[in-house]
Amino acid sequence: MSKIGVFVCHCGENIGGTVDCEKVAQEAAKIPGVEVSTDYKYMCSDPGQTIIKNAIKEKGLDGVVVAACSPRMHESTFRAACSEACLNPYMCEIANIREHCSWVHEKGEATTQKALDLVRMQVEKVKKDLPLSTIKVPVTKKALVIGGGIAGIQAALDIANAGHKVILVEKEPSIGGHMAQLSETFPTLDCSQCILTPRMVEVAQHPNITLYTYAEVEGLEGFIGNFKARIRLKARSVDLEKCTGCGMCTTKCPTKKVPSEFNALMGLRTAIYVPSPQSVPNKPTIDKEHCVYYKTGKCKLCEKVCPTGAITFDAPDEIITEEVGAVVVCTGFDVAPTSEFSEYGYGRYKDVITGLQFERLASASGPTMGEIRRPSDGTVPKKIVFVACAGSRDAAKGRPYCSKICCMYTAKHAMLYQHKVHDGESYVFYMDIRAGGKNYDEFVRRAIEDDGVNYIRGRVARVYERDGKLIVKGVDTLLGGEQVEIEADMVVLATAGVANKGAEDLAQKLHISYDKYNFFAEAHPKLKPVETNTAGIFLAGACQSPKDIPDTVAAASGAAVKVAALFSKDQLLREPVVAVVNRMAPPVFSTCVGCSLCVDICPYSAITMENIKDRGGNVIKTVASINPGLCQGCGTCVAFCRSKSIDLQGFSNEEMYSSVMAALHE
Amino acid sequence: MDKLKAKLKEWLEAGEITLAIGYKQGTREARPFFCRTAEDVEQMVFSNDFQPNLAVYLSKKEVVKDEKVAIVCTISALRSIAYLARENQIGQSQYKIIHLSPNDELMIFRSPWDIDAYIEEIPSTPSEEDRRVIEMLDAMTPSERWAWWAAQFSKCIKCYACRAACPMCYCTRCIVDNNRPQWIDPWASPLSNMEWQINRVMHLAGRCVGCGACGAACPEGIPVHLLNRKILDNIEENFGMPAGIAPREGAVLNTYKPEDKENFIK
Amino acid sequence: MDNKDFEPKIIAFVCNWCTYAGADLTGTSRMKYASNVRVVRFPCTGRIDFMLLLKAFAQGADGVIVSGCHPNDCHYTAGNFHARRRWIVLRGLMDFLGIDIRRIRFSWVSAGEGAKWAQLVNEHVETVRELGPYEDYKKAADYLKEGVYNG
Amino acid sequence: MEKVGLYPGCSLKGSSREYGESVVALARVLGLPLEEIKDWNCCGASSAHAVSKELSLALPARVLSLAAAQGYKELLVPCAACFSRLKTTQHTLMGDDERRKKIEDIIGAEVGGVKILSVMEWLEKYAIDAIKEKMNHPIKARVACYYGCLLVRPSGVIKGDRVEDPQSLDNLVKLAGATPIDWAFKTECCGGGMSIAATETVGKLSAAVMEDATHRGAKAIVVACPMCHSNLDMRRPYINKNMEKATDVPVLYITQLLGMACGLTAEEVSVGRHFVNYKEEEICQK
Repeated sequence: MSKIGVFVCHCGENIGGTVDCEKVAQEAAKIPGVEVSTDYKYMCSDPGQTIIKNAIKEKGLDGVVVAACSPRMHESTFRAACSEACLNPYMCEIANIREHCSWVHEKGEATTQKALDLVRMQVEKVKKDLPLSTIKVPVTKKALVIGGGIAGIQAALDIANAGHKVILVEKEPSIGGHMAQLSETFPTLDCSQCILTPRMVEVAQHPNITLYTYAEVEGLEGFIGNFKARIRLKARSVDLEKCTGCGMCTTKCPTKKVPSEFNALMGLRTAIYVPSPQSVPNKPTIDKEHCVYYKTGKCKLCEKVCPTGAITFDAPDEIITEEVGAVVVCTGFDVAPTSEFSEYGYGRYKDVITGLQFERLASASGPTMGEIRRPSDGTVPKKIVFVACAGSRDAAKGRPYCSKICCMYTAKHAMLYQHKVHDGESYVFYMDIRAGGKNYDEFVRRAIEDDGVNYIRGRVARVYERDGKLIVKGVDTLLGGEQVEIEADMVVLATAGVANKGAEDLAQKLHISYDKYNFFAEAHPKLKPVETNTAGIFLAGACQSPKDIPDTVAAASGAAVKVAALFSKDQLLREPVVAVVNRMAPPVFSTCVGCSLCVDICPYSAITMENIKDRGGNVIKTVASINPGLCQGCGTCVAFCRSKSIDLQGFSNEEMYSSVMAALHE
Repeated sequence: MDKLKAKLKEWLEAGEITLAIGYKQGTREARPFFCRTAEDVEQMVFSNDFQPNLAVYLSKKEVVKDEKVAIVCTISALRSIAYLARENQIGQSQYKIIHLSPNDELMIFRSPWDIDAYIEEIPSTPSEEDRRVIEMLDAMTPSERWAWWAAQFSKCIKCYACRAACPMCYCTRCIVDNNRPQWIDPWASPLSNMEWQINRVMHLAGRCVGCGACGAACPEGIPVHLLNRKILDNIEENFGMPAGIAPREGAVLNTYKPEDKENFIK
Repeated sequence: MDNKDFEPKIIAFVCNWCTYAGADLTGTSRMKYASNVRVVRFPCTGRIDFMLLLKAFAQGADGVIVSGCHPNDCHYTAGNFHARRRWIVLRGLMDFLGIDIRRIRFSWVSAGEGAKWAQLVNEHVETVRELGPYEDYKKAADYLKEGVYNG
Repeated sequence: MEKVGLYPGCSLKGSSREYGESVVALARVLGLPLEEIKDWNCCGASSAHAVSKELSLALPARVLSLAAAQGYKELLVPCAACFSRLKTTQHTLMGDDERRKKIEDIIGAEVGGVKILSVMEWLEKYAIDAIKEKMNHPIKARVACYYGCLLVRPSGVIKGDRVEDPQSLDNLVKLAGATPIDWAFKTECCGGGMSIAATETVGKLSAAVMEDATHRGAKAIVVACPMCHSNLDMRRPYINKNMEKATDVPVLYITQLLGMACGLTAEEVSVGRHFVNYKEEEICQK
């Protein structure tokens, strides 16, 4: 027989004013199994808690029901009190007689009766409660950061500086990401490379960071604190240990006309190449698609000229496995594919370029050494048109969202153009100017007022070439819808930021969710912006949604703190509200029949199938098994399981059944 | 039929199988028949309309353990095997699955997964009589329906023949055997009988192939299979999943679509 | 039958994160509603076993409320989506058996919808009050005592 | 090959007889089975949708229902305006059960699910090999493929070609040996239904189209829309008033061009019915 204590709180007049607390306590005492039942003015106060603690000790209670405010308020308070009196905290339940009773009903017999029923429900539940203990999960204090753009760099440095090991994986031959391609950054116009490259070097030199460039994550198994990542180190055909980065190979390479990815296809590179002079590591990679040796089997000129014998043709990719406790995904974004903008002639007219390409033109290290020149004939454009929202906020292009950074970088582009081409005319077609941010609107005003950029509010319908000019047909909606036609020398499209090509694939490998645009989904849009639904995997930067540099860096530091907090303890403690599949003695082992249908129902991929084997290693039975590190305790599998082989700790079938039956006590 | 018999004899004689599960003419209806010799095979009969769903034996370890089994399948049994394979109850090429198509073509499936392509074109449909009774019930008022079913369930003796006849009812501990808590009263009141049936068909929702073996097995003649059929209709209407065809991705109640429609959650 | 004095017993099955919190908000906002309802707290609508709804009726409930997070708002991402499918199938089956589905009310009430919770309870209490006690269900359970089923 | 139904609509029987005749002639020479559906009615363009939503849906719905009832799986609708009305109706009714039931009630028949084909879709699906095989008079000229609006918009309804830079006509004329020019006015407005009410406006808009085409050296304009054809051809005097230099570049239907490339005579494809003369020597290589 249970020994249960019922403690009814008056909460001053809050409960006592409507509910006859004394009567509730008296009636509750009559419930079988209730050893002691009492009421008090403020149960949550020190003397109130002392009443509970003393009763536990004196009467040897094995269960406690506190009838008070919502469990969302004081469940933890009362459970802690029980714990102090050496009663398992999960043997304490709260009957919500304030929010669900005294505050919402009139004073009277019915309200008191309801309060008693609510107590009765919890008493019956406590009878079925089992002592639970917090779940402890060991933590591997090493983080995996995927993506070496500014988000990944920041996250890696922050985690490393907190004293933890970091593995940074970048799929390109160098870290730096899109930020390394930018010329100057809004709203301060400081040079992107000047602020970024020191951090890139810091990453390379940090004792806590292991950098894998030209590498990709192949798969991730495990759960929070205990992941196992498989990483493919793509063969770069150059031994980084031996290579000194002297550059002999790149000067001698006979294949010199490969479009340079770093220059957004505006310049050329060799087949053995270093993406940019500031690359980290500053050592070359052979692009097998264009290398003469890989295409024809002959050449090997680089091997001949290499003074250190660092060229390693035909080396295979290497796959390594790393154990990590947390993952930060920072894979960034891409710009919308060119094929979408046939009305703007992108891909057909050489002088219609994307914003990213303009960055390379404006960059001192770019293909034109920072001079704005037309890709078609190298002349300086005297009239330039910028088209904002090219593909963003456009449901017809399947992308109703705002790419967020375009308003600002378009203003910057127009400004840079005016600074470089003093007699030039620039026009910006825009829908709205979204310049929310510190010093952002001031920046746009500067472009308009100080640098004389012509802002036209309206969309561009078409761009076509005629007699060497680009005819931009648009509308000025502030002038009563006048049609505008500009004969431009160059057109820059502020193309939408989109998810990376491999984003969907990576999300599936990591078991994280993503939205319909393939941006990774945060666990909560407001309160968990850097977490994913998979515990232990965090997000930062534009892989989540288009973001500018300050937001990206803030998110990266946020994610890094989450990782550092996770690593601050040797073990991860979790509420024991998790599902369990029953286990019993042979020959039954479990009532689970292994239909495996629950595997799909779990939102957290916490359920796997486990083989029960005999001593000879033969499979006797296959049953479901739940990883308590991944399970979040929703209980969907519990309600779904036909044979009732899964149960949820803290909300078990018996507990819930008893509560419902008690609620209808005659 | 001759082709089928010849094949089974060949397998038995070559020792490729030790047991062929098929049908034999019973007093009134065809009944399950376990053949071990070529002579046995001679007595075998087959029609796709035969009611007992022989796939049920495949989830009964005591029958098929230590045997090399060939199973003669009606279309319904094929459907069940496809589902059983999805639920890990049948291995890749554990059984020889043999079938005569309605146009008398002998078909042998090497793997349960090969059944899908054949079944996909043939959704499971109810008999005209079943359809008529469902329409009659649909036309009733809820209280008339309640009275009709309560009268039906007052006949139930809780023998669980409906459970035993169903290939998908293979749990080793059924919910009715679970007494912590006692979900379903063990005695045979109309309500507890109904609760059992609700559990049975809810547990079969999205897994039932609509073969009707449960109803056919009832010694009291309670048409319990109509409940399954109603759910099949309901699932097709609401989720666009045709009856009797094992969905390629997930079952009905362990998957969802954010755009699922209903008109009663307000 | 005049049911105006009948006080129905209603059991509400709600999720912890949306509807339970919404009902807490009704309380903190001091909005009054009918006291006929008893709330059972679940972590998620996905956890709510359909058998519990039926057992409530068998044990003497006259009405049932089931409520959780709105679609896309589930604390566990998808529990309410799974629950929705479960209810679609169950409700069709209950109707086919002649169980009075007017007595079971499904809803989505968010943590911010305190007023909606009060309205939901009041409406359902009124609906069930008009329907009267759910005698049919209990009668079927008692069958053995009376020996004969007499509808 | 299964017979495809043909819904000519009023234009192909009246003001654009040559389009209708050339469709039938081309089908014959390429061996494509085509049959005019029986008892068809007006599609409602271009006034019904301005008058009554229901009427604008009921008229095309009846045509769709007839085609389905007469056993056709596919319906060729050469007139761009008819095509647009039929597609719009099907799109609207397929997505709205309530409305579909109402319209079916009005027309007293089920709408059915016939697949609507534009001339381009029809040719792409059935005629590619036949054209390659039958082509004996390749077109050598540079031509401007002009789509106008109704064949590509709204993209959510038509769901065919690339809306901003359609390619289907270009690909078809390439089959006939012609060189489609890359130009900017493929989908600009010709003035459409304003032909009678505001002829001057049509002159201005169509002139911009002709101007860009001729500037880029087109020797003919290829169209698949009776409305575009009338405006560019019949309204040439108004167009020329707005041109720096008057032009006599002819306007041909895609079916006429392909027909001639496949050996049909100018008479067989009725080019003689146009206002602006077609000069064979400038376009075909005989």
